[in-house]
Amino acid sequence: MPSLENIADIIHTWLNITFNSTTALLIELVIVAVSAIGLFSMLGLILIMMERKVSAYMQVRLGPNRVGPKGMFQTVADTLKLMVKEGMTPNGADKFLFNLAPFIVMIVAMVILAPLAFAKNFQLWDLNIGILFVASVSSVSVIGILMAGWASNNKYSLLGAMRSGAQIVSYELSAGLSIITIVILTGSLKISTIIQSQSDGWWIFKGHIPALIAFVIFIIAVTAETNRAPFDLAEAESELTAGFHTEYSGMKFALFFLAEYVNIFIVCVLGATLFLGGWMPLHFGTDTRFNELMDYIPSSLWLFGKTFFLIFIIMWFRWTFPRLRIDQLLNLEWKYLLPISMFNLLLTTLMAIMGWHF
Amino acid sequence: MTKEDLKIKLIELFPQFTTEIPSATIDESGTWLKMNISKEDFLNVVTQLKTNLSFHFDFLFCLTCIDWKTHLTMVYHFTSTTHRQPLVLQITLDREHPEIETVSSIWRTAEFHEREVYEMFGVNFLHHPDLRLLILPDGWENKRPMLKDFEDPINMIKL
Amino acid sequence: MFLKKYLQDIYYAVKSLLIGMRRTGYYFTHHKEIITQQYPDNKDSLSLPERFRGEVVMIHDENNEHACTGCTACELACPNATIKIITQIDTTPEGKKKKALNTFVYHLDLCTFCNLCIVACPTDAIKMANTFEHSVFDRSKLTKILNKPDSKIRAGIE
Amino acid sequence: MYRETDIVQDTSIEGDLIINVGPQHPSTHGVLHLVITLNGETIKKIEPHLGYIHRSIEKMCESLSYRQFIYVTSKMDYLSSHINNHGCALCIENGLQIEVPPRAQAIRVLMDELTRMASHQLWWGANAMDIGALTPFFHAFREREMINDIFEETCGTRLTMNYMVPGGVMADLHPNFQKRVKEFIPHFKSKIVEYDELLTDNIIFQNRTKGIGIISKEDAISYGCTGPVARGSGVYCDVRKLNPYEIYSQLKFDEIIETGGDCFARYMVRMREMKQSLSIIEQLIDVIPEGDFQAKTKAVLKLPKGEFYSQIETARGEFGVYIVSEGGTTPYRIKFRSPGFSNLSALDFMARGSKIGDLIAIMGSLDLVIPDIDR
Repeated sequence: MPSLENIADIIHTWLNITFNSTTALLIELVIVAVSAIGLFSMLGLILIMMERKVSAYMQVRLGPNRVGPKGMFQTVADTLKLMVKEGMTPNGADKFLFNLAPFIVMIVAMVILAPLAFAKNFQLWDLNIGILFVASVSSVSVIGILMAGWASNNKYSLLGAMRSGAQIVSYELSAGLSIITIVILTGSLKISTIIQSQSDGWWIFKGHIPALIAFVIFIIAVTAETNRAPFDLAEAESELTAGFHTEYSGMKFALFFLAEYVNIFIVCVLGATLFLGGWMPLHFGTDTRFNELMDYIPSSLWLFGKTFFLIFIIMWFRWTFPRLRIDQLLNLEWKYLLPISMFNLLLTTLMAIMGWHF
Repeated sequence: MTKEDLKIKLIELFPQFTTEIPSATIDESGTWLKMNISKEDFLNVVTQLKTNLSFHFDFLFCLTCIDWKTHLTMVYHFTSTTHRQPLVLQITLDREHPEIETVSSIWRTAEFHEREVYEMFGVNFLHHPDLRLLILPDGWENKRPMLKDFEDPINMIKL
Repeated sequence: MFLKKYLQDIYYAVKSLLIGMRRTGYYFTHHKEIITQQYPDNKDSLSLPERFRGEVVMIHDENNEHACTGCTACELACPNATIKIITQIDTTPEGKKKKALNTFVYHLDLCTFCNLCIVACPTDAIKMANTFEHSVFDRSKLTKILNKPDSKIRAGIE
Repeated sequence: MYRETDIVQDTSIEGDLIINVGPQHPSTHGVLHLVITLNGETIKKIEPHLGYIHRSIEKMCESLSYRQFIYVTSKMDYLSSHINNHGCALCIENGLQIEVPPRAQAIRVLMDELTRMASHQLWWGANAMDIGALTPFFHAFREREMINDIFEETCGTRLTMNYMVPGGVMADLHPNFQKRVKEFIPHFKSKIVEYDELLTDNIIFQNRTKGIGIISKEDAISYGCTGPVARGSGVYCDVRKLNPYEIYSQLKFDEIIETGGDCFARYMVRMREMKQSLSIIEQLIDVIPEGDFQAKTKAVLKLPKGEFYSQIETARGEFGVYIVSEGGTTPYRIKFRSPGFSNLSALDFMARGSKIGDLIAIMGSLDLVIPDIDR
């Protein structure tokens, strides 16, 4: 069975034989860009469909079931609708920033894609500070949101953007601290090394309670960072109608919408990479038959399975919980998550030094 | 407290009933006691009704106005959360320039109800903190749509 | 003491959240709890109660006869002028002049289905039908004439 | 129909942010328009602008006969239309001295309590949605649908029934009525536990509602609050207890009082009222007296000259009907004392100094129905 690694290798060798190395690199870049955009649009379609179905079943409904078999093409129809819709720009808006904002949000989401490992040895750019790169670039997206809120010339948008700013900046802390927990245990910022270190067991199992706590905090923090319910204060449709993207319509709105889902996907890949072993299959100690069976499943499936499991949990949150208030949201971060994750970091450091983990 | 008790107490307290030419009357025919008083006594009477502990009418549950074509009548329905005997208070107002003291400082619910009566009947509540249109759109000041002779050829359909 | 309360708070908070998630998780996995009715598909099995107020119809029997005397009781009972009855003067075989129904105009677009006309009718000539798909493309189609063409009053109804 | 004053320009003190919540806003449940002065996210002042759905029902009723105008009142508080109609019927019966047959009284009470439950269920879902939980809305509608089906079978419509007429009810109970209600009772008993699991016990919900929008007993009385809003502050104001109409005096139930005065207290009052309504229905469903469902009345009703006032407890509070009659076939003047109007006037008091999110929670806990406020 050709794995993603083999396909990439074949293309790479063929290009290098046929063209000189510069041309080959350029063509590879184009291929990467096209497949990244393709992945994004696919993700958008799949995740939105998934969200609608998950919410429908939790709300004792059926969900979309008219367009295509079991309503599979509903999101395609929605995308078509959004594409042909007029992208309005309000009169008093700052036109340049207003039109720039959705692209910034989208581009940030695309850039984070670079260091993520999707399968065994299948990675765009295995840079040695991969995790740091992801953590720092992802915080740029708040600029896009602030820009959208400010440029819309709408008070609801402004309030939403300000909330979002406060929220993302504070939750970055605990997200970062829980990432560092794993970095301490691994001793590397390189994503491939982090995954390799989990070949004998995932960190969530190997790292005892501190890793588990870090995992829970990570899930909470990234839910907040991606502006998902119960932390969707930036949108808060019952308070701020639609928050920072109140004034957006058509494809510009679709970009925000898509970026939200792509961001969820990315943070869930990150969570899977850090805590659930990335593309590593599930192994149990010395049970070799079981381990071989698990190895037989392609590594990309492992990663996507873990990612979608995390995405499902985040969706489950959204369709169960009420929304927090802005001050409660910040209280939760500064009074609970941050102290706990700091204490947890200490504990992990101690554990790493003493070598208590497996 | 029964209706009779209330009547006795009211007569005891207010001299208006006992003077030679009473400026206020009490009507017992309805379910509840109805008191007609003059506009001059109004503020004194309602303040007494609220503050005097033997009445303690702390709950103003209905405030409205009736157009009798010759005059307007303000109707106040009070009750008390302690003795639960409602009282109806009626004050006759001039139809052209109706004016009465506000009770919004005594019962805060009156603020909204008085604004409604102001726009619908044109009653001017003196010393009201914020006497503006509440329900009607702009440009309907002094149109007094709830009066019987109100005509609106555009919006009203005669069946 | 402070730490104990702090941890207790976290415990109860997480527990309450997990209970809620268990409930939504239950519905996520138990699809037979779904209550959605897929409307145009279930048209055959859809049954509305016989009292359902869909629109006013006039009862005609197989001889194309109705029971409306044109007394305008329904017109008077209607709060929003939905019904307009046009009467004519018929001459009975005995030579007497008698008021009779010419056209029963019913404005479905004005009707609020309050049932007052049905209650008011002394001869039970009209009733509420349980049809409910009233949407049309032209508003004028909602003005209906309830008595069928060439229908006449049933004998013996005064 | 907008007003010049609605578009508030920068006339305020510098530093204040003025936003218009409504008339089209997801959480005003209709066309309520609030002009909010903010300092950051803290509310400094709320100014309601009403009238977007004002139909002048009071003026309309002056030209409708006593039988006709009852129907219009179901368009006011459309979620408790049975109770509105009931209140008007009570007032007319009061004026005409009609004795309502016991069967009609029992049917009326049953319908009222079903309406109260349906209304509270919708409120529960909508309140949860205001606070940000979207799932409870659909769960609440599942139960409300059953009640609506019961109504549809007996009354013919699902929302604006016009089932109460002067002297009784319009039609007898449908033969299936008792069976359907008995199916509903255990179903709802099992589901109300889920309501608690999903929302009441949820820590986020409790944090969002406890200590928010506090109104003291004295203020609640002064603002004329009634219904769950006042009972959440400890005011005894249940008309069913204080001034019993129909057969409420023979039924066993206690007035529900919470003393918190905050959103959570109001929430708990309504949750407990749903259970209470269920118990009232349980008491009554097997002992509906036989007999007429309507007293004999004249075809054209004429109230004697005089003034008549009747009170009734709707799902939102005390609904008052004040009829001034000149002895004709139509009322001379009608005043509807709507509970929502008074409850809304307390909104500014409750929400001052809290956050925008709190305002939404408070509005949800007031259970505003805009047509009821505007009339």
